[in-house]
Amino acid sequence: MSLTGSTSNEGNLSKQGYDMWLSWINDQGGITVGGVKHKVQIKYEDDQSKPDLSAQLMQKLITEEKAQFILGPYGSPATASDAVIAEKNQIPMVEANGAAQAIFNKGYKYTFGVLSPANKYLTGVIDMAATLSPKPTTIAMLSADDNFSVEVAQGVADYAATKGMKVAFDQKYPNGSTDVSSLVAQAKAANPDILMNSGHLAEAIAINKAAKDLGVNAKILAYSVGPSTPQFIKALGKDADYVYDGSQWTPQVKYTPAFYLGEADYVKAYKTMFKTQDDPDYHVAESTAACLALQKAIENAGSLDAQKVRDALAKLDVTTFFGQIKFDSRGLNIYKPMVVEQIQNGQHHTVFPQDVADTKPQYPTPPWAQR
Amino acid sequence: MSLLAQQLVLAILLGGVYVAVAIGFSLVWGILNIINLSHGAFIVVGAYITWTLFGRLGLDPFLSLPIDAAALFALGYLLQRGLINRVIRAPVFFTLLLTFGVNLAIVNLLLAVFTSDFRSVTPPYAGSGIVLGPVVIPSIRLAAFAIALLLAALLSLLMRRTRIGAAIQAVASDRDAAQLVGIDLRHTYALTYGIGAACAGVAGGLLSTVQAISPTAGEPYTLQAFVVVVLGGLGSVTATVVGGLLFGLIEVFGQSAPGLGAGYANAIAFAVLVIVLIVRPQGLLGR
Amino acid sequence: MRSRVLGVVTVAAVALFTLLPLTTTDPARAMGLPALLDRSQLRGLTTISMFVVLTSAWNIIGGLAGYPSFGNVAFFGLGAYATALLTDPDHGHLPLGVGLLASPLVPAVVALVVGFPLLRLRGHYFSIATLGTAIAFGEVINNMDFLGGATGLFPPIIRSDLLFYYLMFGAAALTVGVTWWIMRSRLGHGLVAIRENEEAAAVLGVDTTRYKIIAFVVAAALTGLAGGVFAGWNSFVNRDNVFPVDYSVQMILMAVIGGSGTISGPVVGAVGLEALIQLLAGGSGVYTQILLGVLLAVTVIFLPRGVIDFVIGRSRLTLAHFRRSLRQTSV
Amino acid sequence: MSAPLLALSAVTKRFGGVTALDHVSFDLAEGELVGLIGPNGAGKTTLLNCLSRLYRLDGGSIRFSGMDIAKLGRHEVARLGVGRTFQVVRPFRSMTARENVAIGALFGSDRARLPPREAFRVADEVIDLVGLGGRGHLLVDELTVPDRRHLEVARALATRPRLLLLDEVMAGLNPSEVAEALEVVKRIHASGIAILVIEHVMQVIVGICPRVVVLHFGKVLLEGDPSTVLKDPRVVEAYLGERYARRVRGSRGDG
Repeated sequence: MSLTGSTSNEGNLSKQGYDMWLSWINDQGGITVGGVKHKVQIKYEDDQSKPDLSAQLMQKLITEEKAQFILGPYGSPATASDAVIAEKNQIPMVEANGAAQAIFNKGYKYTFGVLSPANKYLTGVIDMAATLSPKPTTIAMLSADDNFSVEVAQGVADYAATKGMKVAFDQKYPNGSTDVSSLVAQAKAANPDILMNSGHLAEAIAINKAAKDLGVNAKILAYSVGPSTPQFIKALGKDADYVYDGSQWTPQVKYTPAFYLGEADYVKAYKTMFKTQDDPDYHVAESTAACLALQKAIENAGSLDAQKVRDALAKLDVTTFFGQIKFDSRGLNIYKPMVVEQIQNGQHHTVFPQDVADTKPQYPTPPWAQR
Repeated sequence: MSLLAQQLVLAILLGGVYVAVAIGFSLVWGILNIINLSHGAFIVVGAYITWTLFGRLGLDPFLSLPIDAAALFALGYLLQRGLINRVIRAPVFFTLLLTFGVNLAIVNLLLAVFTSDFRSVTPPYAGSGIVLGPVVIPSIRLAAFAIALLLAALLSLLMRRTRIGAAIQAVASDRDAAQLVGIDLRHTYALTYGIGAACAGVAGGLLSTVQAISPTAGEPYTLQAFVVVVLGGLGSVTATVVGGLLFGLIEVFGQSAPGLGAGYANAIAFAVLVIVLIVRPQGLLGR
Repeated sequence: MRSRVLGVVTVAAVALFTLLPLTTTDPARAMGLPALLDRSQLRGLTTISMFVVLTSAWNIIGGLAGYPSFGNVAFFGLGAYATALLTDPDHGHLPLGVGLLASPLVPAVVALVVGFPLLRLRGHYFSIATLGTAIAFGEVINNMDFLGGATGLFPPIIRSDLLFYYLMFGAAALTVGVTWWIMRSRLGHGLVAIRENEEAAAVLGVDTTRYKIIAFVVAAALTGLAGGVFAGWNSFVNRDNVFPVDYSVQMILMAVIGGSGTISGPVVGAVGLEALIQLLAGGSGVYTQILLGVLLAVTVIFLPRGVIDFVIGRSRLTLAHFRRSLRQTSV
Repeated sequence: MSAPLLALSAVTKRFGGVTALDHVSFDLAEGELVGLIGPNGAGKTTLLNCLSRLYRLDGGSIRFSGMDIAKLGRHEVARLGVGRTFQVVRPFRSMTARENVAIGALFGSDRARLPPREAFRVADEVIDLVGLGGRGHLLVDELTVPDRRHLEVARALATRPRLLLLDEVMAGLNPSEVAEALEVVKRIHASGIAILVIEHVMQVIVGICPRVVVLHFGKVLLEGDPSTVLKDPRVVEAYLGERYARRVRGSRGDG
């Protein structure tokens, strides 16, 4: 888990998600296997956001700490490295933080992702846009050049045409770019209805600033990763309003969980446990969901045997507060929809799909000058 | 056409940021022959000071620039006096390594204190701009640009018109002779490094208003500074200004080069760097 | 006398690291040996061997020839990509052995081509130009769709940890052996002469251009070999894990802390530092990094010729030594 | 008479607007010992750097044993048999004196290029020849200043050159050290190696060089036997002019 280093922020959020489940399950006395309750221990190692170190530590956890099951690390590169370790040791890994789909196209048998895959991240925004009027038709897509972000952008490009929209501008920029203003200027010249970014928090902030500086008055501003975090709002203040993002989960969604907490209780438990005013963001929730999937599979298997639990995971189909968890033959959860969030008056709101939304999208985004 | 004009404006404004980023680096390199790998970390420290003052006291980011400068000057002075002076006569490779170690320590201390969260300073007037037909000149970037040039002018004046500047120049041209006429070498070195760090602090304050910062954000700045200095040439403030503006143009227009695209931004920048190094190692305006 | 001791130590070390892995849990059971190592320790040893390759190979161009390349990670990445491209089922789908053959070749050819312009630069300029070249290579490869683009390549999983340990250890032994051979040959003396004074070397008849290129190419080939083995071992190759600038820096740190320009210095530095990093890993990364920074500063200031100087007794670990060393470099 | 070993014809070198060497022409025969003198800034070291191909010519040509040096790489000049010393010594500091000299024998002219073991044997011989006997194991930093000069000569000698270029190897030495150094030069010459000796102080080489070339402001002022040359008013003026200038500078207090 990346507890320090470049993705330590997300890594720590994911750890919170794991810890949420851990304290809950042990309060229940543990996982029930064949009528016997087993207390659960989670061992963490800090991979410093480095994929190679992650694999090294994963092997250490398996051999020295006798880890029986693996919860995934943060980030697609680390997840890919760890998937290999899981495969070599034939230990099931349930991961919640590496959405790049490529990992699942390699015929690995022991890796399961509870996430909706990367190519779905922003397609929800397109679905939503198609229902709005006036209907937006042109998209400008900016994307960082890491594997996850590229898949997100590819997903949009593939999907937009089916909804009668056109990607008018499509550019990659190097991961970690410090200045994106000229790209935003180019995007502006394409005069898009929708400005999308597939990147990370820093770039989302920089692009939003540049969009305001340059007066890019797209009807929809949507960024893959970033707006769902409290930091995005803190860093941008009122300028964060109206921004959309694709999210794995929001505190407002309403599913009917088969077990564990409902959304409202989950949010409350989170705030109590970590003594915070912030809502849990989706990194927290997805990580808890990974634990739930593993728990259910172990219970279904009625065994702690790695092989049996793997088979139970492959057959799993359960609804949690996080949504449906069911894996296809590749180990990918393609059954759960992504939700679309919008920031309204400094608050996150779920605006799509309608059945889980708590409010309507504020559309179109007013021009910067009129805010 | 309007896109071209808009790109040009952005390129020049971006160039101003690069001038700010590179100017202290250039000074330290030119005078002390140190490639200061902790320069980027200094910039980030400056950015965090501005961010803290803005967040806690509501101080306008541009008003906190002198505080950035003063704090970073003190840090730089002490580092040079206490640490770097001890290896200043060793092969250049060693000062490179030492400053890398300093960088590692600073970045991780920042991580421990501020966590890796991205921060950004967004004053109320952010996003306003001067509109000239289809072209927008963002006012914050324009202000940052003006301050970068002001910083360059001040540094230039300092070097040419003051006793401190004269001492620094003397040390750079002949260490032994400077010592003979009574210049305190250690003090002068530390002053130089401190001034370089102070410039980095100001750059950091400016950057916090246009970009998102985090403790690990410093490395690209060090590299940018290096490229700018190589482009412009070592040894004068003017050369750094020219290098910075030129690099802004290369970044912006290299990205729109047909068949390449922004994904190759770093590759383009470094290709230019290597070509300049090989064709004209002293830089465009270097001696 | 000293050379005999060194010889014994070397043979003993090679024997130990050849035989010890046989006692890893699984093979030990198969062969009826006591299980002294577990898989994660074996993995640790493999990583250490990898850094011995990287550090010793860097030492050939950086330590012997005095051209501190900050871009050697490019060769690691190119080697890894060469092997991965040939073995990935969606691409070459060839056996690992074939893939490994390409891993030193591709970087060597690239080093030959980029070496001519780069090695005309000196000092800082060379360092940064090589760094830039490495970043540029990573970025270009990341944009090449036939190389898997940003997704990367996935060589098939081969489950034997022991195989990859021996491959990596073999690469390490080869690198150290090559260094040993270079240092006793005309090439090695020429390289050191170039490091100490390039013009003086030239007027004594050293073909400086050719020698520098040879050193660069040899370092690239060996580094690439490690990359190739890594690709097969890790079964996943993309820009983020085979072009990390961290590796470039790490090999330099290891070489300098151990003592660059010697045979044993880089080995000692790589083994010591990587072992330390692994011991501290899992603790908080922040403090590990701070410790590394401090360690580096202390080495540079007090032990500019590296730890090995003291290990083999060329200098004595005394206060007087520190003072002298300080006096020589400070103002 | 056979073709000269070294033939300079209209050698010209400019730095920016300054012409450091202006149509310099002279020859040097196999085994000959020639002195090259001239006041400071006359272009002596520049000429040497052109001869060892550290500089490229801006005009004219240098032929060594029939080969045009301009077409060769720096190391190829050395391999043809041109050895040189540097005025400011450039030892390999991490090496011992013996190792320094061995580099010369490992590389050097085609007659050298020995395998390592033999190179070290030759190094020992040469070290004795230049009077460094017994100090071969010392690091360069542990040698005295005159010894470092000797080391510079030994290293060049170990390349087994046909022509040795000595750049002010006696500057800064005291009279007895100069005498010693002169002995070494004579010994080297006696072994059949052609030598071009550069000296600023001409008295030093008058005794050993049958022929001297005087360089002034980048031009050959004149050449001939030392006794004639020394009396020539132009030479006297060249040197006097310098001394006069130096006296003026001295009185301003920044000498």
